[in-house]
Amino acid sequence: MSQSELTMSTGHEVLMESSPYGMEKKKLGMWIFIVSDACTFATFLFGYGYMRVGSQNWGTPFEFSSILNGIIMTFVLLSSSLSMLAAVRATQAGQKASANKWLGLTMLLGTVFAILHLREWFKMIGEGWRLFYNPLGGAAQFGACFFSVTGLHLTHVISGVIALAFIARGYNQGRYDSSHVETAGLYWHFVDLVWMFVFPLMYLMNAAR
Amino acid sequence: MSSNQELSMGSYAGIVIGLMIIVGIEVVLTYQHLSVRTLLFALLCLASLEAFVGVMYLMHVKYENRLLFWTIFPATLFVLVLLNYLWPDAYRMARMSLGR
Amino acid sequence: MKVGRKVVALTSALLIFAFGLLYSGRTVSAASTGQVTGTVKLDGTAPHQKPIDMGKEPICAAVHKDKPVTTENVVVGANGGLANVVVYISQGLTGNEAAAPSQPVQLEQKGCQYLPHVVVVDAGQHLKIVNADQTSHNIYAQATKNPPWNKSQPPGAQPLDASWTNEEIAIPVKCNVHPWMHAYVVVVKGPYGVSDDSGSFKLDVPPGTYTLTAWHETYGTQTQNVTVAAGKPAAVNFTFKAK
Amino acid sequence: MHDMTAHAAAHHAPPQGFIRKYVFSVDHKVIGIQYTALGLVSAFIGMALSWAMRIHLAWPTASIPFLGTLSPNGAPGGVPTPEYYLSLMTMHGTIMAFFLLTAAPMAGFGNFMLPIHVGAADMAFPRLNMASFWVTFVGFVLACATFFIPDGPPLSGWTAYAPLSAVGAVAGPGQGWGQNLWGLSIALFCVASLLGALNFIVTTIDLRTKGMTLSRLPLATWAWFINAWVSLLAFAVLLPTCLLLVLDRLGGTSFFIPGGLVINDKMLPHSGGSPLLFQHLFWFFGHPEVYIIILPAFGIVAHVMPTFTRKPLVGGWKVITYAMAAIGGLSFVVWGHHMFVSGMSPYMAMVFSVPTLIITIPSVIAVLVFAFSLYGANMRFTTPMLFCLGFISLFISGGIGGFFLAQPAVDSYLHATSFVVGHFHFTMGLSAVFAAFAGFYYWFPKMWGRMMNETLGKIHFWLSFVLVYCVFMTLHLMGLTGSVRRYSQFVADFMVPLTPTNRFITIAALLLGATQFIFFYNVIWSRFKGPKAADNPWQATTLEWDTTSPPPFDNFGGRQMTVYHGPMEYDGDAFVMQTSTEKSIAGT
Amino acid sequence: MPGKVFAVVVVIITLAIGYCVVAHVWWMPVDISVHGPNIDHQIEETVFGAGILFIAGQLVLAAFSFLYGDSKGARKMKSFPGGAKPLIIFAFVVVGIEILVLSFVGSKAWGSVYFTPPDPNSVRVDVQAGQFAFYFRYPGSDGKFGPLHPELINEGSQNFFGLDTDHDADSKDDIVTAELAIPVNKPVLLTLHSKDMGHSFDVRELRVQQDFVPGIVIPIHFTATQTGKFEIVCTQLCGLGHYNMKAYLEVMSQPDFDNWVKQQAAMQ
Repeated sequence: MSQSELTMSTGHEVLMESSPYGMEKKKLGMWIFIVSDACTFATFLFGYGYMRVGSQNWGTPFEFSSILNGIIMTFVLLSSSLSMLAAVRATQAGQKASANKWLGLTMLLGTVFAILHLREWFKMIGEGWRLFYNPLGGAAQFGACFFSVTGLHLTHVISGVIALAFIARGYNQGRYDSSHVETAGLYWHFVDLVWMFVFPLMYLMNAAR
Repeated sequence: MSSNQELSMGSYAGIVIGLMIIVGIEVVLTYQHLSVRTLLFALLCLASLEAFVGVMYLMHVKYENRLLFWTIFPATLFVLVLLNYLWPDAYRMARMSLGR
Repeated sequence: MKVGRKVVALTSALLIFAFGLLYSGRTVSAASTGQVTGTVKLDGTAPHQKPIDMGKEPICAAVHKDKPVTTENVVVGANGGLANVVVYISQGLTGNEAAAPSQPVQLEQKGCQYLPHVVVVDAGQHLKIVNADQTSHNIYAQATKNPPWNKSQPPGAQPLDASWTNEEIAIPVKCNVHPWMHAYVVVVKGPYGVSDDSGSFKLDVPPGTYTLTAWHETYGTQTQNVTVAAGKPAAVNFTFKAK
Repeated sequence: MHDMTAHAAAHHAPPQGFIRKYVFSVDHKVIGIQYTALGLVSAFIGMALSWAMRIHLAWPTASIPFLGTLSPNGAPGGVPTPEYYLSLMTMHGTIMAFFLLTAAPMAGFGNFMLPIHVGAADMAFPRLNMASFWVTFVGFVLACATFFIPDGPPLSGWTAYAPLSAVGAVAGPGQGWGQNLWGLSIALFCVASLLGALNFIVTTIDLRTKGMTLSRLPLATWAWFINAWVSLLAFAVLLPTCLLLVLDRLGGTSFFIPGGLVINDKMLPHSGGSPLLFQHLFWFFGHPEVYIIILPAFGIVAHVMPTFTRKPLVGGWKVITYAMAAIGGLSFVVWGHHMFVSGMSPYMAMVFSVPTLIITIPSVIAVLVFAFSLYGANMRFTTPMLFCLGFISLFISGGIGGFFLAQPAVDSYLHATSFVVGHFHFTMGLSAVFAAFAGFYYWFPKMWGRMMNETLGKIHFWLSFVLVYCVFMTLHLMGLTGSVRRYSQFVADFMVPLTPTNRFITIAALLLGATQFIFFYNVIWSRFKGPKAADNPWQATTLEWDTTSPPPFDNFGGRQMTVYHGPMEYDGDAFVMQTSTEKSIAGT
Repeated sequence: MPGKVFAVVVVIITLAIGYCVVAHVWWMPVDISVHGPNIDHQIEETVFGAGILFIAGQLVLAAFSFLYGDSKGARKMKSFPGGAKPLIIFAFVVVGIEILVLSFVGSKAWGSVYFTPPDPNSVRVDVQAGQFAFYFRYPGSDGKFGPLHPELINEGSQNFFGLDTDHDADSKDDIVTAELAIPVNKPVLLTLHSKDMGHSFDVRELRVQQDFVPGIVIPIHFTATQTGKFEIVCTQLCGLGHYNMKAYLEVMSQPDFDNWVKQQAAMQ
């Protein structure tokens, strides 16, 4: 219920100070959420670093196959960012059909990422990895750090896909416009950029070299 | 609306491919038998570069109002820098532990 | 409709009869009690029991100033008799033993020590815990087969009450505030006997053949079979090897 | 600039039906009242807990009425056991610090007043605002539920230090499901505060009406804005800490539990964690938290005082706002002073001691601005004004303790003594609560449309002010003997002679608690029978006094609010409303 | 009228507090350690400095409240001469100086405890804090501490440290006591480790307070200058028995200490 709705109910223009950021309040809200979520991820990663420094036998358990899987997931997520950009461009240009196409592709790529990720999780769980058990004899903390950091990121990806679904449905029904899609795009790019830190710190640092 | 038409889709694709290339470099670096410390430093620098490019271009901060840049970056970096106060105690934990 | 009513009357009569039998059955066999007596010996020298330093709690240290207190893991009487051994029936219970005594067993905390060191209760029987010291104790019964039980008892508080339902041969009890305070609560079903300083114990058991098990906190358990005839006490002796 | 095209969303029509109007309402005023009510309920629960604690400390064998029935195994026969005393202390700290001191002044008054102060119809995201209240409410219910579960409430203090809080039920009574619920409750509170802070920031930036430039923002709004940034970054760190704690307890991980711990002769299946990580992450949030509690108090006093001194604050809006911003910024750099003696490396102690001393400078500037704004004033001694004066005196007394505890050498003696208890009760407990009282008495006419009774208010002030010094200054100075905090009984030889002092504190604390019922009665009576309040009972200048009390659904009845002046246009009995086009008389 | 009453009340309260502090109604116990005087000096200096700021602040508040009460006549407002600038200067200058002095002098006191290396031939005692009791371990005649095996800890048989006297040669002569005895005027080095929770080692008279952090060993060193029996209390919340977690520190002359150790060794 932004100011502009007020105009409709009271019939005359409500004059407001211009926002120093010069952007939709939805986008400003999303940016401030991104700042706080970045700090939350940072705390998880600092905890992981603290555990790793403090432990004697951390071990580097990831074979090249998991690293390859990680690379594919990263490329999937990056391309989903690209398709998200295209979707935003399409909604701003008002092309409903291509917007739906691109939004569908973004959601698909997001789901592929989630599936690849869960497949790897279950492979590791199959190998005996638990939240606090390291089948290779290394520090048992590895499972805790790995599953908690990637789990938080996976939750963000899945909730991102669900949010995109709602935004797409609302957009098709005309309730949402390009600013809503752009805000969802911001969230999606943020989730992608967090993966830019999670992938090297969690996968590459633990690659068996 | 904020003028985000500066970059064509083609250049966005170029940026995303650039990010993919950086990820490739990271992977190559991983298998270069560097010491853990230098590898970590390299990976963090590359990841920060990716994040910076991602925020500035993919998320339009470059074309938004200057104030947005000067709000989000100082706030986040403020917390990131201050969290580094943890490291002396992490090493203390490793050095003085009872070996368990 | 008439058949239904007849059936109801028949079953209720049967029920009353069965209940009556069950109830009377219990008291029928109380009269002819057999007895098992015996002694528990320790073969070898008892391990050195360390003296307890109660420096942390001056109230209790003052109580034991003249006679220093040692740990009670192995208590050996004058003639080598092993104390604190619980002898109970592990097999052969026929269910018509004497009913569990109703009045509660007392576990007293005096001079920052549990008296007695090993206390035996029947399943379902109540244990009365008294704090006779001027300092707070917390009674932590680390039961595994029963729910664990951890309560504090400030000085002068009214006695606490505890009871355990299923049999557990040794529930270690400790006080967190005074780490040297240790005791065992042994929850058994049926008759039991605890060996005193001289190592002798006594069980009241109806006639029949049973397997007796003797449990000690440090030396574990031993079993022996025994047949008890009415009116003639059967003698059973146990010997534990001192490692 | 804005995309002013008509939106298809349902327009801002006032809701019908009781549920929509009062329970699940998206109106910031209703949500503000809900938060304030939650704060009042937490205040009385916290006070009852502190009563039980104080009575137990003074007369350890006394049977406390109702406590025996409330929790038969925690306090058999009304006499709390040592672990139950620690649970009372833990829940007193948690409920007071989170659900009263963080929620009421910031989210309670802030939600009600911020949109009106900036001239908006509602918060930027009304549904998000409603969601953040109900998440806080669920957190509050979880926290109170810990009293009624078999495991009993947690006993590891509101700080919940690591192995005691992370190891699980084996750590002793209260550490079973009580601690899990505590962790979830605080995690939910973090989520709610993050959403609330986000709402405050966007509303203050984006929804200011015409003419309401940043320099004309009322000072309470400035405080809530700065506070929103501080809580945004601080709660963002407490949320993962709570998640890791719950993961440690339920997931079997050991982020905070090192290896080799033995409890009841059994080794724990944990290894690799560090309690210092928990302390760092908790206090990284912990110290900004105490400034999250005191900044709204600064804002409320800076907003209320000019109305009754009839002159602007010395230095205008700039000095106090920069001081608050400096405090907000520095609050992130000082958390180590909580850990001087708790195992942190001693070199870090110096690194944290200097900024802790430096943060006293903006605090002193703020106090000086408040004190010297009284110079040459023509003070009207209404209840809000008295509470503001009380705030200044209490904050000076509280701030002095900071000089001691900021130095590692002195802290090595005074750490974890009742000196610290006195210090944080003065700053967090009393100054914040006196400012909240000032805000409550000041905005009651606007929130409920009725005037509160002045004589009852004054009695409440004078009794509270004197008793507060009796209770907490005695506790503060008693700490110099080294009497340790968080003890459920005084058995140590050097603390037994302090029993008469403790009895004095308890009696004063009971009287102090009783005086709060005068306030409670005043609130209930005035709410229904108080005299009708005019639109501007205090002749104040800010926007909330420019509309009816209580304000209509869209705050200004559709009028276009245009602001021409700053918030402090006072000169004796003359004053200029922010929206009036007259010439400014105080040059702000 | 209320302004004058408020001023009087504040003045009375300030004087009462000033009296309580100056007359040492509640004050630190006499110090018995070498580094203690530094800390006492630091506390007294802070009391003096902060006390002046406290009294000045309260009296200024009382004065303004007394002078500028609600006079019915519409008096002309006076604003503070010079606006906020002098206040800011005062804050930066006065509080700034106080900060420099306190942090500079303070660092010397702090350094004397934590940055000066322990005396090599000081009496070494290993201190273990566990749920609700301190236990102390002396190296015994061989001067070496045996290794610790937490899995062997068995309170029932008084094996509090988890010593394996059968296999470890060094553990055979280690002496475990519930009381900390140290010789007077000799440097003592304690190594603090915790068995289960976070605890704290606090002796008021020694002006020493250091937490036990489970997982790491923290060394602290001091020298006692007076004989007597002092109380060691735990100041870090560690569970239900926290209020009763104490032990006694006995400072003895060297001969007394030697035969105390012999006597404890006999009781092992």
